[in-house]
Amino acid sequence: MARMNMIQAINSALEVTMARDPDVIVMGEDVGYFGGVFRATAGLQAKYGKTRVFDTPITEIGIVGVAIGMGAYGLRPVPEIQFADYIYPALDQLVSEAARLRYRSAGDFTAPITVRSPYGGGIFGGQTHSQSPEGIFTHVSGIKTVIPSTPYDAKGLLIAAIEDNDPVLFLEPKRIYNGPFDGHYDRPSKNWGSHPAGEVPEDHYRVDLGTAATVRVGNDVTILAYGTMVHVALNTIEELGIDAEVIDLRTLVPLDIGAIEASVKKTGRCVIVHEATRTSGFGAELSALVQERCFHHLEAPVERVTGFDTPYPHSLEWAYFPGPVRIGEALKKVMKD
Amino acid sequence: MARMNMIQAINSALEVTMARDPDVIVMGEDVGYFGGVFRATAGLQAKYGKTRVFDTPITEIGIVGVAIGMGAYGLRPVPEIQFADYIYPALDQLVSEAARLRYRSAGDFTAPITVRSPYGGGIFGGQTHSQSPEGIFTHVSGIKTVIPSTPYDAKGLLIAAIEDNDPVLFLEPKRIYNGPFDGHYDRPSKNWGSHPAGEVPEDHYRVDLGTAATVRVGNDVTILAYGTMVHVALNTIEELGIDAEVIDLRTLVPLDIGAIEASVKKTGRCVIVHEATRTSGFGAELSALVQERCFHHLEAPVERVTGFDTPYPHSLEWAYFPGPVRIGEALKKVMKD
Amino acid sequence: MTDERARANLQPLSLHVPEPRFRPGDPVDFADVAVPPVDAARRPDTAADPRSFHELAFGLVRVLELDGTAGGQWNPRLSPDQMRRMLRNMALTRAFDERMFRAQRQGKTSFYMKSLGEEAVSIGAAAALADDDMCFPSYRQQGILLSRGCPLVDMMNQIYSNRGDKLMGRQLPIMYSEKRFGFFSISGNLTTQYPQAVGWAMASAAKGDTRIAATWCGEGSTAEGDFHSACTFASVYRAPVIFNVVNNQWAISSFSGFAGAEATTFAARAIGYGIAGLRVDGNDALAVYAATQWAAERARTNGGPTLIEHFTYRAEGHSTSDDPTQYRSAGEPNAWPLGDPVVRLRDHLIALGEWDEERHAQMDRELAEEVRAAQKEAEKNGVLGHGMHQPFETMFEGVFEQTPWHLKEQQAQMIAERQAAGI
Amino acid sequence: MTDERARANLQPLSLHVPEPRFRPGDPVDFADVAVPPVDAARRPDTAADPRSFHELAFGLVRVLELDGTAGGQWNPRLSPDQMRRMLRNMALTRAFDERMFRAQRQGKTSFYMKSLGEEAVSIGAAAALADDDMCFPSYRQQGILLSRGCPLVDMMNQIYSNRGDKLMGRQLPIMYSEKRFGFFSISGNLTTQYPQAVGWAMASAAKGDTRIAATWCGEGSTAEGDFHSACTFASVYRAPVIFNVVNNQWAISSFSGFAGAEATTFAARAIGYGIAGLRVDGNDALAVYAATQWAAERARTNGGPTLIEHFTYRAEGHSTSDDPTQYRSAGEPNAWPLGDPVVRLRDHLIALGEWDEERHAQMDRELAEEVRAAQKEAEKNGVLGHGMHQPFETMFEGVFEQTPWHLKEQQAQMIAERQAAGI
Ligand SMILES: Cc1ncc(C[n+]2csc(CCOP(=O)(O)OP(=O)(O)O)c2C)c(N)n1
Ligand SMILES: Cc1ncc(C[n+]2csc(CCOP(=O)(O)OP(=O)(O)O)c2C)c(N)n1
Ligand SMILES: [Mg+2]
Ligand SMILES: [Mg+2]
Repeated sequence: MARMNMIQAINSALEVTMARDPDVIVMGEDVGYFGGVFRATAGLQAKYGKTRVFDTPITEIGIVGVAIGMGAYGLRPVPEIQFADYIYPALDQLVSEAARLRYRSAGDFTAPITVRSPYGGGIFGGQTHSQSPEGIFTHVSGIKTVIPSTPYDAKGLLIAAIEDNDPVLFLEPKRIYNGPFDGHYDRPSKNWGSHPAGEVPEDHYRVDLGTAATVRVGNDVTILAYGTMVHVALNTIEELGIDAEVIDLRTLVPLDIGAIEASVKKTGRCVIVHEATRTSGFGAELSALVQERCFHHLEAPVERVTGFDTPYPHSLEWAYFPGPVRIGEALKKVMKD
Repeated sequence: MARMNMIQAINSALEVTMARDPDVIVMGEDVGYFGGVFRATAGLQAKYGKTRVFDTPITEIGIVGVAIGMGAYGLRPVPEIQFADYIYPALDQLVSEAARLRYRSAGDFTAPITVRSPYGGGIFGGQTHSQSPEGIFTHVSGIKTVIPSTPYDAKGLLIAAIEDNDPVLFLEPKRIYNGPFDGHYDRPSKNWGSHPAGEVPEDHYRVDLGTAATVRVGNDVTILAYGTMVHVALNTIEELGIDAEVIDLRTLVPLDIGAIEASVKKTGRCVIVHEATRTSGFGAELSALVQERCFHHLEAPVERVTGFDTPYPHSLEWAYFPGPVRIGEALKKVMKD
Repeated sequence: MTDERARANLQPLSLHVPEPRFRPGDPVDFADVAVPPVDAARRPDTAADPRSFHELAFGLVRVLELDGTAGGQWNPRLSPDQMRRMLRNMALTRAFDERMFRAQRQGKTSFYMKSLGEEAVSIGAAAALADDDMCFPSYRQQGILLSRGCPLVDMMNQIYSNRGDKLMGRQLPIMYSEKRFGFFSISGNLTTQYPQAVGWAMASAAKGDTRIAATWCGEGSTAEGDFHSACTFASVYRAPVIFNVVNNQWAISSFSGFAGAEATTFAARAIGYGIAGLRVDGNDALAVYAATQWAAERARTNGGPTLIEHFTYRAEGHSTSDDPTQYRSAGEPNAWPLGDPVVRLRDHLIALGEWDEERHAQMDRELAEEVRAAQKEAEKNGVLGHGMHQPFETMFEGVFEQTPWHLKEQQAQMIAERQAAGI
Repeated sequence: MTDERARANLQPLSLHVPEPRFRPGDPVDFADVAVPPVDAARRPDTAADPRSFHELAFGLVRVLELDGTAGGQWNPRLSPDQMRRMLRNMALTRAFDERMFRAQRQGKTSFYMKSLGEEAVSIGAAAALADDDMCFPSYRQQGILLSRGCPLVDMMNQIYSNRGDKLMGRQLPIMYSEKRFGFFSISGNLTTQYPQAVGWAMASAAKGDTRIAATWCGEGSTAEGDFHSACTFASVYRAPVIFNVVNNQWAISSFSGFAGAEATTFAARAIGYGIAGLRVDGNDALAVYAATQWAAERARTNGGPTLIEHFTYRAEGHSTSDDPTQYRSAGEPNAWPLGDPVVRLRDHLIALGEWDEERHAQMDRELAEEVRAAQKEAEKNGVLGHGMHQPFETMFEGVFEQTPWHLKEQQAQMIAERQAAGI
């Protein structure tokens, strides 16, 4: 066991899988010698060499397309997209190719790639370093979407993703790379030092894809969240003294529907929290699923707390960010009825 | 007034707007001399010349990117993407550029473009000539998404879209280009000849964006649909003798929430129908909105009838297509409680 | 809305929009298509610096003269047996295309795409590559599968989406996937295979393998961003890959000018990336063979990628959904100055005394019979019709390696609904 | 998982991964960077066929020798006043960068990007273009705005996202949009501006306007698909556009080899599209001026696009988020053989007797004062801090021309929530 922040945990996951499987390779803009703009791949090139860890041209089409070809050869590529905001140029390769290959070739070819990408706001990154595009990918059949919220999960989920034989989009909540975030931009930042999930085994372990974590057991309302928002939600209920059950989804597709259903049937109320814009965000799917499956248990409408339907603003970041005030209001509203 | 099928109505909309505004230009793969693989732009080049109607290189990035630049100059481009399945390469230009330009430049520059594209299944087009990607775009702040279901609406909406100063994605349900489709693949196909909405004014008129049409008034359940599924739904309730209210959304963003809310509050039941895959499809957003706004009026869970979460299959097309059987079962389920 | 501004001393700009030379009804004259003699193009060493043979991107590598003689530095000097095999594969491709096109017209399937007039492009390349080199084709390289011995019945089953279709009816006709023949799953989205081929080649190099990759796209498809990403990656990592651009002059209704052919050749794209570029007479099976062999040798010796433009002509419509007489002169296919690839190789073999009209006719009869028999066999597994030849539950399988709950639930729901409805 | 197969007679392939010559700690020797004399490059007629001057894509257009003399066919023979104006704009850009970089370091804003060492690229181009020609820049062409007279305070307000920011705090610092100065809204997504510039230029041509477009991207950014789409469109329609590739050797931590520089020049990309290509000494303001003027003349006479590679060096980190000593030798910036663009133009003016050290020092003091005064003025409108300098309701405005119900509802909800929470 060691104390790790989320970057170190991700680095460790890459290191461990590369050590076990010579077919795992890491590629992307600035991931090689330099070790990535967030340092997630630091040290890997020195250890595993330039043919297994290398910088790429700046073309996301190419990064994903080349990774698919390598996957078809038999490698297990882990391409990085430097910011999730830059994944759109690669969308065709992800949707029409990676996600479809197994099905359209009836298993003749597969794309066992794991696309890593930092996502989300809270770092004054402006429009193009803050987006949360996960909702788009959850609509695409044939690709899995994974989002960790702690160093422990980040490592275990990333190992599971790399070892998975299907394409996985692994989105990393960059706001909490260095420490959990309680949603108060004006308070001192924390690090992972004292968080239990900052304790990370140095060896190989997996957190299975498709399993949620109930990070707080509670009775009065169920909060569904992932990534940074898990911590903001936890802090909000603590501040408000609400006995909420908080489920960290961890994998969006395939979803751990059992955990969700059991919890909402118990509490009768549900609030969904994500940073992504509201309309057609993954919260919509969650809301639809919850009302379809727990309709007769619901005592209030399912609420969504999300990013607003605007581009991510630079200066108004903290007015935009779904913070404690908005989560708190939603909780009060849901618990009023 | 004239009788038109949907292709002719679209062609007429282009013709009418080009005649009124010299800044309207039409571009895309095969749209020029040949007039488009579905003939939607037939005759336009002969009439308005090659600098206003022209073929393009086969690069959807380029088609949309160039259209944005033309829009910034002051033109009003109407690019065509040959099949909606081929819009993914252009996603970055649509999401990061067209949809964001007005906001990020605080109105300094705008992208008044209308991207036309045939979408949807039912023509044995296989994976890459059948998809319904509208859900992705409804998640993108700054772009409008419009889908007509009749020749009359197609013309009026397309004119409104072209005259709109924001980017619009105009998706054309290719299955009903030539006639409404009742969902029975094994019955003779119909044409627009006898349909009231096949009667189309030859002149300029607009169907305002953001307004739904209640195409059938009913009391027992509300059906929300758009495109081809409007007709399949109408036929299904007729066959089953169900007194449903059918709302043709026509514009997905911005949505006519008033029409939806009023109807569901009246009927207390709601079924949503679309061809797109289920998870995170636009039906999820509709379901979430309905339960958020009509919770205390709902007598049964909101149901979704959608394409399955698989790539669009070639041979099993009619098992995949959300046809009368599946819509009927959903209606029965919703009306049982 | 044009700002009318004061640059009175400047001429107004104008927009150039390309226009093909012949439209329906126009008489066709291809006299300006340069057909250099076979000895015009030199053959550089496969290790040569690409900058030392730029002219090959603008010329035309040719081996077969139109009179049936062969010559020049690029002559691969194949044995008569090798050439007869190529001739047979081209003729087989043509017979297969003809038959399947007709099957579509008879309503037996939804779609078909011929390669008429372009057979040498696939067959010449397949002959020069090793059988285990990996191909990332577009939809018009059925000749590779036929060259590599893929059973006709398998291909037809796919075209019919019938019970025998190994792709389980999931793909549009001709979107084959044949890993056992080194033939990657064909995509409906143009040019996506280009970076994938580079990735496969890079993986092969990273692993110290000896196999190389080859990929194909049409001249129209070169405009996609994937093309550029692929060339850039291949140049940077010197990937052992062969890029083939099949310039058949048309992209559905758009002539090659809309892909940039008015300004330069497609082989010239190679110069932009500093990689080897060759422009080849695509109707000359021996020239295609020679260029492919050269590029394969270069790739296999870590010399990196080669881009080959195959200058040819699409003698038929784009697909069964297309009618070319709507947008081009009906006279074009016959006027094409580089002839018919089958006729050209046949005449060469005849000139060598290794073949004759009689044997050719006999071969054609045999191939027609072979195709007919395969068709009969395939049709035992059904033709498309309304589809639905596969068990419905298979629709939900193979989206992922393990089917997750939501797909299982949808699967169960569908089956239940069908039962409820008595279907 | 490599198939071990039987090609025992073949050597294994290997993957080439580029590596820059100098890493941290390495001594730097740029002796192999060819610096041809100013008279090495000929200046073709602006109407010449691109194929007739391919060599210009591999050479280096230069006007200023490092000793301060000027010459060669490309010498634009500018008046001393013109040159002093360019010198001043370069020095202003440098002073502005310096100050704003420091402001970021002082915590006054979130981000900044300098153009140190590359000032000639923007300033030379801005001087040669007409003021109403439309620019589609990347994030490192602040020199254009400064050349065109954009008020410093406006630029700083944007950098601070403060109350005076005309972009309402919506964009990351330096992502300017200045329609009144013909400066398109900068995107965070690389190279998207390339096809947009082509579209603008095509529109201008279609309308018979006289204005042309110009666009810029870094050498690393040329790998994006947008670059290729743009070049293809521009070639096909002969769009009146100038493509500038600023080859400053680095893309964050990746050297130009990862964009293809080991194999050829970036100017050579032009050859691939059959368009005019020039490779220019990017630290030579007069060469940049001359090349831009040539390309503008070509575009304005319907001669179509030109691609200009500006061979220069990024003397600082990529941005305030970057520390270049982590990945390259600290010795590189000073060893760069093409010198400092400000010094080179200064020395030329001095050599002409049109300038002296004294006046230069005086100018630098004036500019520093001008920038300092502007900063003081801008800071009256606030610095970034925790942001939120704009009324919160503005966040929902301008997503669409008319704000639809759902945004109004979200707007109302936010305001109500804040009130409820007493904020
Ligand atoms: C991304 C994408 N855009 C558009 C299409 C539609 N499309 C299919 S084939 C074709 C023409 C391709 O022409 P070319 O590359 O010259 O190949 P050829 O058909 O001549 O072999 C087009 C535009 C597509 N399949 N995919
Ligand atoms: C689509 C996209 N991918 C990646 C990035 C991240 N990124 C920002 S700048 C940059 C390097 C660009 O280098 P270059 O084009 O050489 O320009 P320079 O910074 O040297 O001026 C990268 C990778 C981005 N902004 N957009
Ligand atoms: Mg073609
Ligand atoms: Mg650079």
